[in-house]
Amino acid sequence: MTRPRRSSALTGAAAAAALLLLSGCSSPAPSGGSAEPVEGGTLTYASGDAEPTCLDPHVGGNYPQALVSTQYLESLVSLDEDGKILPWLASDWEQSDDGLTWTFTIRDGVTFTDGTPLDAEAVRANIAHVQDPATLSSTGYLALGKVANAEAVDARTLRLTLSAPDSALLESLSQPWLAIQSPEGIARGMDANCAAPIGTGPFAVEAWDRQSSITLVRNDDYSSPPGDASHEGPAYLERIEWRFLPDSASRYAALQAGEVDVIDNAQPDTIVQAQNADGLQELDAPRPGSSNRLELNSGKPPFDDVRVREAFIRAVNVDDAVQGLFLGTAERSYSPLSSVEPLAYSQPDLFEYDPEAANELLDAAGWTERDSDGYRVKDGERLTLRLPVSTNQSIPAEQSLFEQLQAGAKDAGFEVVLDPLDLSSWYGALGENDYNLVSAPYTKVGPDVLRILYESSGTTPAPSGYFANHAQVRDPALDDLLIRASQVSDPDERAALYEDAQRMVLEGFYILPLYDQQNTYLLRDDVQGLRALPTVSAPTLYDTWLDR
Amino acid sequence: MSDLEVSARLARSGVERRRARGGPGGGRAARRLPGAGESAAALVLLFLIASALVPQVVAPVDPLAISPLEAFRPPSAAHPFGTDESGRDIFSRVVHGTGPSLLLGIAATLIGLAGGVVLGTAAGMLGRVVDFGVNRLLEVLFAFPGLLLALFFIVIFGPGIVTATIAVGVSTAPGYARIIRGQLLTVRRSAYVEAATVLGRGRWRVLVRHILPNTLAPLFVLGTLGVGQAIVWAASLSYLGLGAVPPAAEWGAMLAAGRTYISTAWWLTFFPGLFIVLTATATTVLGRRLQQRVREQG
Amino acid sequence: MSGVGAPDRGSAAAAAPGPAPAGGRGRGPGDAGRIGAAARWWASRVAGAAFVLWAVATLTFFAIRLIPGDPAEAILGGPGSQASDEALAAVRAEYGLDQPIAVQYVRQLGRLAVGDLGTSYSLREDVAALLGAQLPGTLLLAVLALAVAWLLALALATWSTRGGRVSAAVGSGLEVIAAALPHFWIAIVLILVFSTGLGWFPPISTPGVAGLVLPVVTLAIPLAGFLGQVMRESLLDALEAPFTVSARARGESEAGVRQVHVLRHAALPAVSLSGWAFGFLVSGAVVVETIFARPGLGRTLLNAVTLRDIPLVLGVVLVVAAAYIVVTLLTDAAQRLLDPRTRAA
Amino acid sequence: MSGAAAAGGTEPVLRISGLRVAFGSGTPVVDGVSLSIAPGECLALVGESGSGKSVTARTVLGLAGERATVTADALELRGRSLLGLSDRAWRGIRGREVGLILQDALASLDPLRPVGREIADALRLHTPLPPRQRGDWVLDLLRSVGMPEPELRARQRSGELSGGLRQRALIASAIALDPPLLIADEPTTALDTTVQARILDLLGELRAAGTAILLISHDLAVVRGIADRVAVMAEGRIVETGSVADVLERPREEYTRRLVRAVPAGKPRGERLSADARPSDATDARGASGALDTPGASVAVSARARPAEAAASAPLLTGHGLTRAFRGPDGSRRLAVQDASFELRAGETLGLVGESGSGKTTLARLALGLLEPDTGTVELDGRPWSPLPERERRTRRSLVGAVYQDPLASFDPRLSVGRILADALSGGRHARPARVSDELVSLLASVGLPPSVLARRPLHLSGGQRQRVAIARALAPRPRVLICDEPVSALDVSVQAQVLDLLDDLQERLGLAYLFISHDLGVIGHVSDQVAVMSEGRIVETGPTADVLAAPRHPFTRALLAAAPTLSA
Repeated sequence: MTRPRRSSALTGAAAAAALLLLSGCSSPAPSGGSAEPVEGGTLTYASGDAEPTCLDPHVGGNYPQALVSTQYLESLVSLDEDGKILPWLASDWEQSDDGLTWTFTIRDGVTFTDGTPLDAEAVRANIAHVQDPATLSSTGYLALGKVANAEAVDARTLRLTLSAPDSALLESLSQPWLAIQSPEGIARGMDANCAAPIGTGPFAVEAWDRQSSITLVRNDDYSSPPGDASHEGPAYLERIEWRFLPDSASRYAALQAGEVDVIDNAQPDTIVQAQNADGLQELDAPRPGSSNRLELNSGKPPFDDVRVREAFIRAVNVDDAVQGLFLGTAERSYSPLSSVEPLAYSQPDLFEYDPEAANELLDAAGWTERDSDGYRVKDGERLTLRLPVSTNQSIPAEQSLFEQLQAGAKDAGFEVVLDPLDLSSWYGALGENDYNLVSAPYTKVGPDVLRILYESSGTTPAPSGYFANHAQVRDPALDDLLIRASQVSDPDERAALYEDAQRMVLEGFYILPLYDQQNTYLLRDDVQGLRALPTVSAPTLYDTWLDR
Repeated sequence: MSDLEVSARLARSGVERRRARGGPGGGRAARRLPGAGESAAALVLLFLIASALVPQVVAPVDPLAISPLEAFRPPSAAHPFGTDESGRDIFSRVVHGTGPSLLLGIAATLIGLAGGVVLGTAAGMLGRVVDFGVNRLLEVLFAFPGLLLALFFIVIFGPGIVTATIAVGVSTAPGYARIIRGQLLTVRRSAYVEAATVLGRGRWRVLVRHILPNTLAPLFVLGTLGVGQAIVWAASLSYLGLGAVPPAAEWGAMLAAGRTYISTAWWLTFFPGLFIVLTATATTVLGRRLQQRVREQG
Repeated sequence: MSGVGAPDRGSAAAAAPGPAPAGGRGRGPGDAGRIGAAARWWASRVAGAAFVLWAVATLTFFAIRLIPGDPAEAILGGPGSQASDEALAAVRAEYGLDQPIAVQYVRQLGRLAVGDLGTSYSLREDVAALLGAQLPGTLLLAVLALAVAWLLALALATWSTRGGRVSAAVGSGLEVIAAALPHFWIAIVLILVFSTGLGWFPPISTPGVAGLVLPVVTLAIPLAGFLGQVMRESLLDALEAPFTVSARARGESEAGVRQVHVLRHAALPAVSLSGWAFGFLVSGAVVVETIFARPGLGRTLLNAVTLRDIPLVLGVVLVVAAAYIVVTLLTDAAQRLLDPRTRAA
Repeated sequence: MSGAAAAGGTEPVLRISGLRVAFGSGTPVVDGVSLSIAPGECLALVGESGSGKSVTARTVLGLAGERATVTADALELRGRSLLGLSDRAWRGIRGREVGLILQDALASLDPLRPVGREIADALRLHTPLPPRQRGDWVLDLLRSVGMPEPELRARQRSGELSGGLRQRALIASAIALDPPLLIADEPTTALDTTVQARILDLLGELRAAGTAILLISHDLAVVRGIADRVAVMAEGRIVETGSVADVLERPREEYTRRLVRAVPAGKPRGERLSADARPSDATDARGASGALDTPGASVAVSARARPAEAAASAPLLTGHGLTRAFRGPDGSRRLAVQDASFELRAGETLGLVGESGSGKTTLARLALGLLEPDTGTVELDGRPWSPLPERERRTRRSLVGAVYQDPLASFDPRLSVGRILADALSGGRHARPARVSDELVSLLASVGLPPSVLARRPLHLSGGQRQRVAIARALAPRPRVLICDEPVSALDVSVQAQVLDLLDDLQERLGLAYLFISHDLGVIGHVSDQVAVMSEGRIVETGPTADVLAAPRHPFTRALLAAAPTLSA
C-alpha cells in the first residue's frame, strides 16, 4: 500500500478534507456544512514528547521544543509543500555572488507580543543569542555554523557574513530552532525566557504548569502568517491547552474519550485502530532530515571492518519487523534521508535480507568460531554489539524492532546487547564511545543534514556536548563531497553531489536505514484546518478551528 | 509499619483469637480460611513451581521465538494468551517468565530478610545502646515509605533488574528487622528462656538452642508472605521502566513492554498482570496458613 | 513497639496494674496530671519527629555522595548533561562542593532549615516552589483514596462478618486478592472497562471530579484489601469480646452492638495503620499519577528518578518523609485520643 | 426504681427444667439441667471448667450463641416462658429482667467508652429518659454500688479504674434497671482476696434487697459466704443440689465429695486433697526415687523433715534485706521489694502470700538469681548466690528449680516433652538417647505421667499434665530447693488438689525445700510450714503457719484472713 508521504498545507476547508483523507481510506470526511471556519474555543493538544525543560528552542534545540514553539515563534523563512523557500519574517533576501554575504529584508509592521517591534536589530540579537555559548544551543548553533557575522544595516536590513558559502542557509533558517524572539524577552535572562519566550506567533505563552501543561492564548494583533497559510489576521482558536501525556495508551484513550482534541506521537497500533474508528482522523507528517536508521559505529571494532558491518545489515530482517510492528503505518526506508527530502536517494538492493551472505562475510572477516551460546568468537572475543537505547527517544515499537533484530542477528552469530537507558545515561554512553550501534534520528530541513551526520568534524562535540556523527565516518572523500555540496549554488550540481554522498554512506554500510521518522497526529473529527508546517512537520494551529 | 508487618499481623491475630476462644460453643473451625481458597492457592503454586522448574514442559513453545508477521494476535486456541508485538506466544512467555519473576521476588525477599536479620538481631542481642541506635535507624528508614526507599536507591545506583531487586529487598528490610527484633525480644523474655537459665544453661547455649531457633523459625513463613509483595513491587518498578527490561520474559518487563499497546492489545498486559496477582494471592494465602499452623502448634 | 524491661512479667494473676492507683483511696489521675502527661507525650514525640527528619536529611545527604562520579555533574543531570565547565563551577560554588564535607553538610542543613531545596536542573525551577505546587494534588488523591478505602473496607468487613460462612469466605477472599493487586494492573483494567469500554470516566485525570474517580479507586482497592482484613479481624475480635456480651446482656440489639461498640474497635487499627497507608498511597501515586497523567508528587518523583534529577529527587524524598513523619505523629495522637489504653504504654 | 419486688410470693423468679444445649451436631454441653431461684435467693452453680455452667447461665439470657440448639421442658422467667422468643422479645428481657455480671470487668466494659456511658446504655435501651436524667441515674447507681467519687469515675474508662471499682461499675450497669434476676458469672475470680470480699458483700446487699442471684463459680469457698443453695454441675448435668450447708458439709454424691475434699483452705498440712489412690502413687514414686537415687547423687533423700527438725538444720536458702526497684514507664522509681528477708530450710515449705503487685514474683526472681537485688544478698546452702556473676552461679543452678504459673509458656514451643526432659536431665550436654529414655520414663512416673506423653508437645497436654511435666523438668537436675510461683492458680480445683498432693509427696520423698508463692491464703495455709505475708513490697509478717493463721499480728494479715473465704461456716 502506498500513501502520500507528505502532508500539505490547507487552503480551505475542502483542502482540509482532502488532506485529512490522505491518511487512510477509512478516515471519514468532515461533515459537509463546515465550510465556514468558526471563531473561538479551546483546543487541547496532548503531546507524547518529553516536556521541554525550556520553551526557548534556541536553548538546546530538540523536537519537543519545536512542536510547541511553532505556536508562538516564527522563523525568517518557511517552506512550501514542494520544499520551496517561502518568505516569512523576512520578506526578501539576496545572496552575493561569492555566496558569502546574505542580505535579508525584515518584514515591516510586525511586533512581538510584548510590544517590541520586529526589526533587523532584533534578528541580529537572536543570531547572537544562538551563537552565544552560554545559551547552550545545539541544533541552532550547528545550523549557523558558517555565519561569521550578523549586522543590522538599518531597521529593515540584516546582513549575514559567512565563512564559507552555505547552500543550506535558508533551509536552516526556516527551522523553529532559529525562530525569532523578542530581544527584550531574551534580555530577561535564561530562566525567564525559558519559562515564557516572547515571539511574533499567532499564540503567546500564558502559563506553564510544569509536569502538566502549557496554556497558550491567541495573539489578537497577529499579522505575519506565512504565504501558505489559509487565512490572515488572528488565529481562530482562542486558547490552546498543551498537555504532556507521555503514556501513549493514556494519550490515545484520552483522545478517544474526547478529553483531548489532538495527539502527537500516535503509536502504530492506535493509528490502525483510529483508521477503523469513527470520529478520528489521522495526519501523517514524517519529519525531514535523516531517516530513522541504526548507525554502525565504524570507529571501533568490530564495525571498523566493513565486512562485519555488511554482515550485520544482511543478517537482520528489517522488512518483516517493520511490517509486523508498524502494521503498515510505516514504510521501509533505504536512504539516509527522510522520504520528504526531495534529494533523498535510495538503494534497496544493499539492504536485502541475506543470512547466508552474512555468514560468509563474517567467516571472511575472521569471525569463524562460535561459542556454546552460538555467538561468533574471534581471538577469544565474542562478537558483541552494544546498542544503547534511549527509552525517552525510541518509541516502544522501535524498541521491539531492536529486539527482533537482536534475535535475527543472533542466528548469524552476533550478540546484540540492548541497553535501555535514560536520556542522560544514553548521552553518557555515546560520549564515552561505548556503543556499536545506535539509533539517533536527526531532524533538519534539507539534505545538509548529511554534512552534520557524516562529515568527520561531526565527531567533535558542539558546545552542548552533542556530536552527531555517531557512525564515526571519517572519510576525506565524503567530507569533500559534503562540503562542496553545501557551498554550490546550482541546484542540479547540488543534487548530484548529495546523491554521490548518500551512495557513499549507503555503500560503506555505515547505516541501516529503517523507516522515516514517524510523526503521526491523530485528531478528532471536529478539529478542522490542522496542518503540519512543511519545515520540520511540527503542527501549526493557526488555521485550526473547532467545528462544534 | 510495613506491608509485611500488616500481613504478619493479620496472620497472627486470627490464630490468637481462635486460641483464646477455648470456651464452650466457640465454633472451632468456623473462621479458618475456607478450604477451597487454600486448595486453589495450592494448585496455583504447584502450577507456578512447575512453570519455574520445567517451563519447557508446561509451555513447549519457545518464548523468545519471534514471528513478526504474527504479531498482536488475540487469544486463540493456538495462542491461549495471544501473541505480543513480536509475534511471541504470550502464554509461553508468561510461563517461562515464572522462574525469573519468582527468583526476583525470592531474591528481593532474601535480601530483605538478610538485612532484617542483621539489624533485628543486632537490636535484640547487642544491648540497649545498639538497640536504641538500630531503632532510630529503623524509624528513619520507615520515613521512606513504600517505594520511596527503592526509588531513592535506584537514583543512586541506576535502574536495572539487579538494582531493582536489591532496591525492593532493601526497602523491605526495615519491616523484617522490626518483626525480627520484636520476636527476638519476646523470645528473650519468654518464660522458657528463663527456664533454661534456671536450669543452668549458659548464655551461648540458650541463644543457640532456644532464642535463635524460635526467632528465626518464623522467618520462612514471613518470607512466604513477603515474596508476593516483593513481586508486586518489583513488577511496579519494571512497569515504571526502572526494573527488568525487555525482551526478558519477566512479568514486570512484559508489562512494561505491553503497556503501550494496552488500548489495542489488552492481552499483552493482562496475562502477566494476572500471574502476578495469582502469585501474590497464592503466596499470601499459603503464608497465612503456614503461620497459623506454626502458631497453632505452639 | 513494646516498652523495655517489664519487671513483673510472667508472674501470677497480677495483670498489668494499670495506670490508676488500686483501690478507691487514691485520687484518680487528675486533669492537671493528664495534661502534663499529654504535654510530655507531645514533647517527646515532636522531638522524636524532629530527630527523624534531621536523620533523613543527613542520610540523604551522604547517600547521594555514593553516586559515582562528580556530584556537581550529578546535580546537573549526570554525565549526559554535557555540562560546561562554567556550569559545573557554578554548581560547585552554589553547593559548596569545593568545601570540606562537614562544611557542605552544615550548609545543606542550613538551606533545608529555611526550606531551600535547591533548583531542579530538568525543570529549571525552584524545587520547593515546584513541590509546593505538586503536593496538594497528591494529598487530595491520597486523602480521597484513604477515605474510599476506609469505606470499602468497612463495608466489606461488615458485610462479611454479618452472614454465614459463604459471605465470610467471599469477603476474606476478596480482601486477600485486592491486597495483592498491583496498582498499575488495576489502573489498566479500570481504564479498559470504564474508559475505553463504557466511556464513563476519562482515562486521564482531568481537573474535574470525573477525572478523579479512576485514580482514586485504583489507589483505594489494594488499600481497602489490607484495611478490610485488619478491620475484619478486629471486628471479629470485638464481636466476641466480653464487653459485647455485656452489651447484649443489657438488651442491646445486634445493630446497636455494632454501632455503639464494635465499629469503634474495628476502626482503631485502621487509624493506627494510616501512617503505613500514607506510605502505601504515595508509592501507589507514583504509578497512578503516571498512568492517569496526573500532576503530583509521584509523577514528579518518577520523572526525577528517570532523569536522575538529584535536587528534585531529594526534594520529593524529604517532603514525603516529612509528610510521613507528620502523618505518623498525627495518627499516633489520634490513636492516643481514641484509645485510652495506649496512653499507659 | 421499678417495683420488681411486687412479684413477691414464693413463685420462683427463674425456673429451668430439663434444659439441653448443644452446639452444632456435637454432644450436648448442657444436658437436662433443672433449677429454680426464688426472689431474694442466691443459687450458686458450681463446677469445674467445661461443666456447662456458663452456657446454662447464658442460655437464660438467650445468648448461648447462634449455633446453639436450646431445648427445655421449661425455661421461665417470672412465669413467662423464654422458649422460642423473638430477638426483639429477648432484648426486652435482657437488662430489664435479667442482669449479667461477667468475670473480667476490664474486658466486660467497653475499654473505649466511659463507664458512665456503658451504665447509661441500659437506661437508653429500656427507658425513655432524656440523657441528662440518665446521667443522674447513673450517678445514683454508682453511689449505690459504693463507688467513690462517682462523678469522676463515670467519666473514666474501664482501663483507668482499679479491678474492684471496675467490677462495681459492671455491677452498676447490670442492676441499672433493678432486674429481678442477676446472673453473676465468676464475678470475683480475677480479684484480690480483700477486694473479692467487698464485691461479695455488695452482691449480698443486692440479694438482701430482693434480687435473685444466679452465681456461677468454680470456687466452693467463695460460694459458701453468699449462696443460699448450691447446685453442683459436672459434664452438663446437675450432680447435686441443696442448701449450702448440706452440700458442703454433708455431700451426698462422690463427685461433690471429691470437690469439697479438694479445697485446700482449712485443711491441715499433709492432708491429701485429691482422691487419687495413694498406693499407685507410691509405686510411681518409688520408681522415681530409684531414678533419682543414681550413684553420685549427694542430695540426701530422706523422709521429710518435720518442722521441728527443719528448724534445727541450717537454712538452705536465705534472703537478707533484699531490695529491688524498677523504673516505671513515666520514669519514676518503684520499689517492688523492700528490705525483705527470709529463710528456707531443707524439707520445709515457706509460703509467700500477698495480693497482686505486692512483690511476690520479684522476690521469687531474686531468690532464683534471675534478678540481682539492689541491696541485700541471697545465700544458697551457706554460700553467696546473689548478687554474683551468672557464670559463678551456673555450676550450682542444679540446686534450685522453678515451677511457674503458666507451664506452657515455660516450654520451648518447638520441643516435645521428651526433648524438654532429656535436655533437663542431660544437664545441657547431649546424652545418649537410650539411657536418657529409661531415666525419662522414671522421671515421668515420679510425677504420675505415662511414657506416652514423651512424644507429645506440651500444647497438646491438659493443664494438669503440663504442670506435672514442668515439675518433672524442675526435678531432673535433682534440686534441693523448688521455687513455685503460683503453680496452681490456673488450674481447676481438683487438678490443683492433685498437683498440691504431688508436690507434697515429692517433698516428703526427696526432702525438697519449697518457696511456695500464692495469692490464695487457703492454698498457702495448706502447703506451708512457715508463712511470709507480703504487702507493698515488704514482708509484713512471718512465722510458723499455724501461729500466723491463728494469731495474725499485722493488720494486713488480719484483713487478708478476714477476707479469705473458707468452707467452714
